[in-house]
Amino acid sequence: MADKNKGRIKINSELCKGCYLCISVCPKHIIAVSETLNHQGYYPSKSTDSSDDPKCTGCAMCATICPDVAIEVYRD
Amino acid sequence: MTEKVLMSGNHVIGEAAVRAGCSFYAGYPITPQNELTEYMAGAMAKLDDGTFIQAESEIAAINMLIGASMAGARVMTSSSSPGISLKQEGISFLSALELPAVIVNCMRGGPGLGNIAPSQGDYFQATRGGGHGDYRNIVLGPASGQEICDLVTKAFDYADEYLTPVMILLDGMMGQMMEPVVFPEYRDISTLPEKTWKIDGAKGRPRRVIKSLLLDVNVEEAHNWKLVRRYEQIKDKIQMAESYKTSDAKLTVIAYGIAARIAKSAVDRAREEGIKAGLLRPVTLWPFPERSLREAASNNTEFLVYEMSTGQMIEDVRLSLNGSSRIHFHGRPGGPVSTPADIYEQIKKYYPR
Amino acid sequence: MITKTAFAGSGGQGVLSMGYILAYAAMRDKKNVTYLPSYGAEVRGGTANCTVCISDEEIASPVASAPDYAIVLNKPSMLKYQGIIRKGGIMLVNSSLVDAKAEREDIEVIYIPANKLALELGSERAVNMIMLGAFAAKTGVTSLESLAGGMSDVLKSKSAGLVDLNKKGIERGAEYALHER
Amino acid sequence: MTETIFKRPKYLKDAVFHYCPGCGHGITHRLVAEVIEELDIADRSICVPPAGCAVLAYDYFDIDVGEAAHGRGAAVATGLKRVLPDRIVFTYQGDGDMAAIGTAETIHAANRGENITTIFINNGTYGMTGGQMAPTTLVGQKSTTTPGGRDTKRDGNPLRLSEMLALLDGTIYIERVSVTSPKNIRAAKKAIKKAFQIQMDRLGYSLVEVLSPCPTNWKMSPVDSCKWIDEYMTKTFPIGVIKDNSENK
Repeated sequence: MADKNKGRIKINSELCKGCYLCISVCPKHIIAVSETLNHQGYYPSKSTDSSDDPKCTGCAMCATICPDVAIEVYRD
Repeated sequence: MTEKVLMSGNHVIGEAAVRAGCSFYAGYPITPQNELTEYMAGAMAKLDDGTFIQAESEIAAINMLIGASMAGARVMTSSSSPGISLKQEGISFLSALELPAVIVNCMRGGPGLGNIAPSQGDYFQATRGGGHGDYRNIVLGPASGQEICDLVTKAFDYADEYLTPVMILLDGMMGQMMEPVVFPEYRDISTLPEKTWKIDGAKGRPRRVIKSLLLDVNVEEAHNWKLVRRYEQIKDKIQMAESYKTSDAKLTVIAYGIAARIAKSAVDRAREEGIKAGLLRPVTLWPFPERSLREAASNNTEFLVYEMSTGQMIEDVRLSLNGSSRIHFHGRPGGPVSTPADIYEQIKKYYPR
Repeated sequence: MITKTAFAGSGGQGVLSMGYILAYAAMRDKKNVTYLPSYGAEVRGGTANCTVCISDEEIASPVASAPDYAIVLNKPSMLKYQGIIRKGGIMLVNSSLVDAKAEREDIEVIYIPANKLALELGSERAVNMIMLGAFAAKTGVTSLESLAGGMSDVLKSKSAGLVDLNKKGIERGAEYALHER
Repeated sequence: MTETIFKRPKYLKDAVFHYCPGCGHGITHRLVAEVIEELDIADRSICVPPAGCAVLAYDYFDIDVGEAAHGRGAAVATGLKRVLPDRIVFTYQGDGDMAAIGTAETIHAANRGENITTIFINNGTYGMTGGQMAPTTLVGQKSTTTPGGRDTKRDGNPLRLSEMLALLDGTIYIERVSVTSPKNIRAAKKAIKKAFQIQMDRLGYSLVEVLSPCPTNWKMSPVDSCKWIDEYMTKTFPIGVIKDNSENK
């Protein structure tokens, strides 16, 4: 069951402008603000999903609301 | 239709446009050019691919032309002075976007709402690029039904060749007056050079963008200079003027359009009285036929500029002659049309002795 | 040689079509011609006039400030044109509609009871053709044949009955102008 | 086996949007690009972008683009579409562009039933010029030209252009959507797709009004902007289908 739903997001930190809408909609609360600035001068969002205990289901809500098309979503 | 037909100037414009391959017309009613709009409604309906739109405003009409020209059609709109003021936004855009279009201004008395009488008060607006920004348009000033036909035909070709709006500048009387005209054959549009810039969906080619927003100042500057190079080319190639009895003239009347016809009668009358008068009639108003003026000036003549305005073209005359000759002026703004007798009196008044 | 003819009357009297037909007749005569109508709100205000210039030479000004000839179909038009017609010119007046007499001594004024003559032909629709026929006969600006030809050119495929009536009108007007006044 | 759930749509160019953080233009651009890809119409689509924040849309949509003057999108699109009736022509316009300077062009194109599609971004403000009052600014809403809030006595009321257009016989399909949540965004995409489909079926004028956050000019966080749309803006501009005449055609 867990395997079947394993999702993964890839955030392009250079496209991200730090609006954090993704953080607000993630049902698993596995996106957070990064500590390092990107070249645009924003603190981009980053995935905090752990590889040991992945929570991402690949629901793509983060990518759907991302205004900068900075998030790609995969299911392995 | 190679035989002569009697037609009003407004109708001649319409028929000549159709024969030149115009397949898109948008316009808005305003006197004294309504007959042209009405003519196009009928003519476009007869074409398989013809579009006629009675637009909600002059502004909408000229912007429809922008879209249709982007799509590659030969396009035309027409109006009269107050309506042409409204179209200026779109004319500036057409110029910036390097889109061909033919725009007819059948001038009436102004400023403001003015009246519907024949006038030549829009010369500045037409020849200086009446909208915002640094541009010029080709402006053609016909003086007979046949010349309307010939110049409308040319206007479509110039527009395509030089990627610019071309204005046909005439007045209410030219629009209403009927004369016999012989029309050319229909133009086969498929034989014209392909418009490699048009947008019609990026099938099998890289996409195209037609835009005039050039936020990078260096790009905008380069675009402006590119337009200027084209304008220089136009100036070089298409200056046109009619010279009438100018070779020995001591006083040469300069007038365009209907004013020139009236002046021509006055010149004839003056000649009958032994007065050496001549007429120089600019046919292209932009580019202004400077070469013809300088040539006339070299014959040691004085000039009398007659305009149905307070004096607009006279500035181009002064610029062309650059102080080399005496220039007099007679103007009737706001709609009254001088008679040949009036102009004859002016010729006598200014004739050098 | 250039002739300038003015036509004037009320809207709906066929003033503009008289000028138009004369212009077509002149084209048949291989002459240069201009036809200049009044236009815009002026037309809708109820008066109509037009000017036809005919010449062997290229026509410079189409404006007639002092026309050679005038054909007037109502009183205001007569009053206007008797003031500006050139000395020695000819004015044709539809006397069925204009009860006044012209005051100029230095022009020729011809009164044609056009409505009466037209009714005799069977229809008042022929009024303007009667005036045109009289005009051509008196001035020689064009021939009756050219006029009839110009008229059929203008009417094209419209009713053959009207073409016949108009032809009769042209002939009747000419006859009256030459022989009956 | 890795399955791609979500990636950048094919006809959105690989460029960084110039839009501010949290701006709804980016989301709407992506939805339009996805719809164009799914309907397989990229090689026959022409976009008419506006003057306003989306003036640079030509940097993003990888299709033919013909730029219009402020407000004139509907007229330019009319010209394009009449000459090229089998191409898909859409305008992308903001509220100032559509509902103020271009009201006449918009209403009359719609009334003629021009077979074009309009994506109408309603963010209640003039974004590009710095946050002035738009025709759609809410009553009481502050802007740089209504510093004390929009006062109906002085400034009039918010203009519901979509409802006005719905009254016209020429309009086929008009829906108001928002891009404030994944659910709303999915609904927005469905509406945009339907609007394009209506044009492909040659039914007539279709329009999707998108309630879109402008956090910068609203002086709110992106998250609060979305909430504000849901809680306040939708009271004046309720989301949902305003008109759907596609079944009757």
